[in-house]
Amino acid sequence: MSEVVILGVGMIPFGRHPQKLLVEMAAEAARAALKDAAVEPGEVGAGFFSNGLAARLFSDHTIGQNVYWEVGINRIPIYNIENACTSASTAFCLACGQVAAGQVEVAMVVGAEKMYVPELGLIHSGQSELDTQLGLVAPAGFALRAKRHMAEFGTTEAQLAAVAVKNRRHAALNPNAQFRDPITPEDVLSAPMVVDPLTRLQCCPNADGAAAVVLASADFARWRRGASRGKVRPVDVRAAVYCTGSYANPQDLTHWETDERGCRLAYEAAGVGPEDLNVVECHDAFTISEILHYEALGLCPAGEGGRLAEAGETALGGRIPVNPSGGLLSRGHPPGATGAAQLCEIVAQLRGEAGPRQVPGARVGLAHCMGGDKAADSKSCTVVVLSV
Amino acid sequence: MSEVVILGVGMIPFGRHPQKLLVEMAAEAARAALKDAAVEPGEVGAGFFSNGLAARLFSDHTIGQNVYWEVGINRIPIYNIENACTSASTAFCLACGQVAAGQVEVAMVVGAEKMYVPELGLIHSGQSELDTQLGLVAPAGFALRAKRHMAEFGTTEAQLAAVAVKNRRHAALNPNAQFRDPITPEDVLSAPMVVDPLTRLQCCPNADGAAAVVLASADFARWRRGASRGKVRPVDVRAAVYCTGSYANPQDLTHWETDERGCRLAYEAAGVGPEDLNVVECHDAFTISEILHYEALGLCPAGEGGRLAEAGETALGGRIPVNPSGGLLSRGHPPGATGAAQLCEIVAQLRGEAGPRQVPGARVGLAHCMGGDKAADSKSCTVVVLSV
Amino acid sequence: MSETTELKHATLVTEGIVTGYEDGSRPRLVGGYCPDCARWYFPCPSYCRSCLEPVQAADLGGEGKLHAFTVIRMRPPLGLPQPYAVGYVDLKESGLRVFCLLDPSAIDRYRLDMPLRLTVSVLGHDGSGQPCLRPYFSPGDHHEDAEKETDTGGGEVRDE
Amino acid sequence: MSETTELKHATLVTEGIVTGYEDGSRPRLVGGYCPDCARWYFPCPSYCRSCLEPVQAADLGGEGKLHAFTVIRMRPPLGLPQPYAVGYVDLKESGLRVFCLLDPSAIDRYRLDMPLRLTVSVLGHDGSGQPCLRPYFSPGDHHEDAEKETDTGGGEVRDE
Ligand SMILES: [Zn+2]
Ligand SMILES: [Zn+2]
Repeated sequence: MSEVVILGVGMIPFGRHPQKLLVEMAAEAARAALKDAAVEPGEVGAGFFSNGLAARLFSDHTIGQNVYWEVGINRIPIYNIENACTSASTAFCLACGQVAAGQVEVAMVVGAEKMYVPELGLIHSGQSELDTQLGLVAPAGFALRAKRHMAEFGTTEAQLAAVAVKNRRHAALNPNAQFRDPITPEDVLSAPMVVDPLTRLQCCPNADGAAAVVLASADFARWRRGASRGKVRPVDVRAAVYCTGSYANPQDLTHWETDERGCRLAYEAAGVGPEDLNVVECHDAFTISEILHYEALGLCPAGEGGRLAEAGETALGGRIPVNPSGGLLSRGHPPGATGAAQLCEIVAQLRGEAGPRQVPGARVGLAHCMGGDKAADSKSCTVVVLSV
Repeated sequence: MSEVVILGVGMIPFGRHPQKLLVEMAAEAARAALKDAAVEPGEVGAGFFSNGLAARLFSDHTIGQNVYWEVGINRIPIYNIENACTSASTAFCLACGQVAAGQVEVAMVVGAEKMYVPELGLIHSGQSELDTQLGLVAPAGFALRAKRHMAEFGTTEAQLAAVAVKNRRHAALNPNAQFRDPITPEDVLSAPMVVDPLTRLQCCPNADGAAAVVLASADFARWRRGASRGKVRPVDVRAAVYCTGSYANPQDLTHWETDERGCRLAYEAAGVGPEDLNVVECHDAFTISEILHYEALGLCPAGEGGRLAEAGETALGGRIPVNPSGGLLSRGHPPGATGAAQLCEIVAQLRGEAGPRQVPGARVGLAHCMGGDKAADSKSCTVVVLSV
Repeated sequence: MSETTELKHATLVTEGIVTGYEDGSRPRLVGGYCPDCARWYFPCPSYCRSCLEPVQAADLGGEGKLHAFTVIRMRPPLGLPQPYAVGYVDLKESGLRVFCLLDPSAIDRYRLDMPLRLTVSVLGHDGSGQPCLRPYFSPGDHHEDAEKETDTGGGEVRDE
Repeated sequence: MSETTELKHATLVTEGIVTGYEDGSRPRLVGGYCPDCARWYFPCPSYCRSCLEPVQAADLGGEGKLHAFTVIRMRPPLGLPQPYAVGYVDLKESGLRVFCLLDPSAIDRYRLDMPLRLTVSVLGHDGSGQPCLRPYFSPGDHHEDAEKETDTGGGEVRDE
């Protein structure tokens, strides 16, 4: 996979965009990514569009073609991908595969979601699923994991809160994040309880948002870099792994087997280990998620995730900064866009363009995403390793 | 693309399945395809699931993982693809690409749709689209084309009706078709008018349905054929092309530029021409569609599609049988499944297993699908060429 | 006057796609134009599809020629009348071919290539049951229209 | 007796997932079992995930042990009470770990590894507002239950 690079990224600030249609938000991010990549619309050979909710909320479908035509891209294959929280990162894995195979020289991923509408309702795993009919709302699956982790490893509420406080501190440095005002551990713990032990400030907020990534073959990037504008700053894709759940029964709730497998496969593909990482964006849908992902990623031993957060090792300035963007918890979580926004952040970090939240000298970064609850397992896990 | 084969296909009869959930229908088709291919669940390296409407109708999402796990397939990448009427064939193109690139040895496509529910409403191009808000329901775009075709080429209502009558005659021979009772031209023309000049019997009916395809590398097929069961009857994939609209303005309504481009690209990739085809499944969403597709496929000159149908050349026993399955018009059209059902038919024909509707000695077949109205163009066109 | 009252209480089907209807002047479609690329658009996109720069809003006029038409007799969406008519219209100034509603009261009068003139009026609802202003084309050209306006002594109140 | 009346008018959340609740006998979960592969399932799938052959419906009993629990305090879906409780339960006979509702009236009594017993009763609605029968686990084991039945002179009417 060393032959695939990211040429450009673009996103719009996550938050409330009541005046913008989904397609408009997506087009804005797509245009930004094309300009960042210095790629013309006619050079894109395949387009991937990811979204999770627009069919249900707006009765819209086959949206990708509309989005790409808004930035002058037509005729080429456009793929509409849905995969819960990993919609955009799954699209990215598909796109990488086509570029790596030489099927296209330049591909593009655009992800978008519009959530601030009255019709949203509760997020669940699918209305026809028995678990949903038995009351399994999204935060509950994570809360159950938190309770087991606390019971088995002594993880504390203060440790959970530390994740939310850290990510908010990071978000204050990111103009694209939705919530940027600092919060204290007390704020987190005294916020309304959503599902024990997760308070509102431990659950990622909804958001309207869009983000886009332009990929290319390394050959194309070299040619472009030589032939033209000097603005080209490619970032190497070292691994782009997507796997789904094992759904084994019984599941151990203190980790997702799928999460560990995805991380392991990505490290193998990239030829790196956790000790090589300089910066990580991970799927902190809830505070407990980030703690479990530390462990799956091998940033600490099993059971030590809470203490890692509390010690500040995953904060900017710490040993391995996680979610310098503010993460889902403070940037907000539009499922169709999140996976691409994570890539935007890692690319900015590896280019040294992350401004006040820059991890100094970052050379290797990882973007991790998970989505969908099924049989006490996760339906999907994507792990992308990038380097310069 | 000569290195990709279809190893197995499976589908359930299209029609009304009120007692079956979407996932159950899909799993039934998937199981049939696996058994037909003599492939074990654990041998499948990537799974694609296509559906168009379940998010809107049932608030279900990320369904592919549920479907594949119902047939014992987990851990591998599962992609959820939506692309209007071409959902399944687009998924097939993606799957072909991964097999052709050597990224997986065996891949699978499952498409399913459940439409016979009160919530269905009218089919349109997306509720947020201006054309939809201005009253563009799906049949209207085709009716406008019919009117231009009649005006410019003298196509007649009798010629339109001939398509519906022929496809119903074919459907009588296909136990998987929804409507199998013969109809006369008079039946067609005296049926209630939907959109001038298209009567109800010229519009494809809704259906509940599911269909599945197992693909593999030719190497895998050879190994399997040698090593084992003799039951393996691979069909070669000569081309699998997917392209999207040009949306040029003004559009010529008597043909889709996208349709012609898709067919041309497929012929080039397959190294065949229309004269080499023995059997075709095409996207006869409406009678006029089949006539226009004849022309795009080069089965007759531009403007001659109506006369081709009337002359019986595209009927079983004619020069080039089109839609021996009964087509969308009589099999029914569940968008998530149609593209895969077309492949089921072509595979049956090329294997010589189509029973009373067999095209004798068929060696080269083509499956053509189109979907989505946008700017008087089509959002997608897929063309797959198979041979034995 | 009843139509004028309706106009005030109904919302436009999509903001920004028509002008000249609120004040009794001539209704016209609003699209986009990129002067650098000399390209017209309807509806107005966020960016020019050639150069990706923002486009200018552009008056596309209210006159066109009927390229194709049909009558929709099925159960109509959005509270539209049963039957209702739609077509593709070639706009006079820009040459764009656009999909549009046709005046449902003139269903028997449509002929290919006939001149058409834009109206904006309440036609159907907005999906939540509220009356909705939609643009639609009616038979007739600018010349006819001008005569009519002269007849009624000006363009302020029109009841076609 | 009012609960019995309710039972008759409410629909089960998903057909076929419980038995023994209609006739006053002991409510039990119904899953699937493949004798060839010796694999248990809940809910019952169309096919065994090992051999792809149809599975037998299997009585999974009504007893389990609480593996994890939590209390949902947000606005509840499906007409469930606010707050309500859910958990993962390790079923006694099959060893399956299943997600299930917990008795909302016992929110303060849940402890990890405590024995639980299945109830089927009206809890919430079915999404269209109709009362819905849902299985849920309550604190208590078979032994306790047996004593109670003895106390009340039989299992016909139970009001926990
Ligand atoms: Zn321009
Ligand atoms: Zn078995």
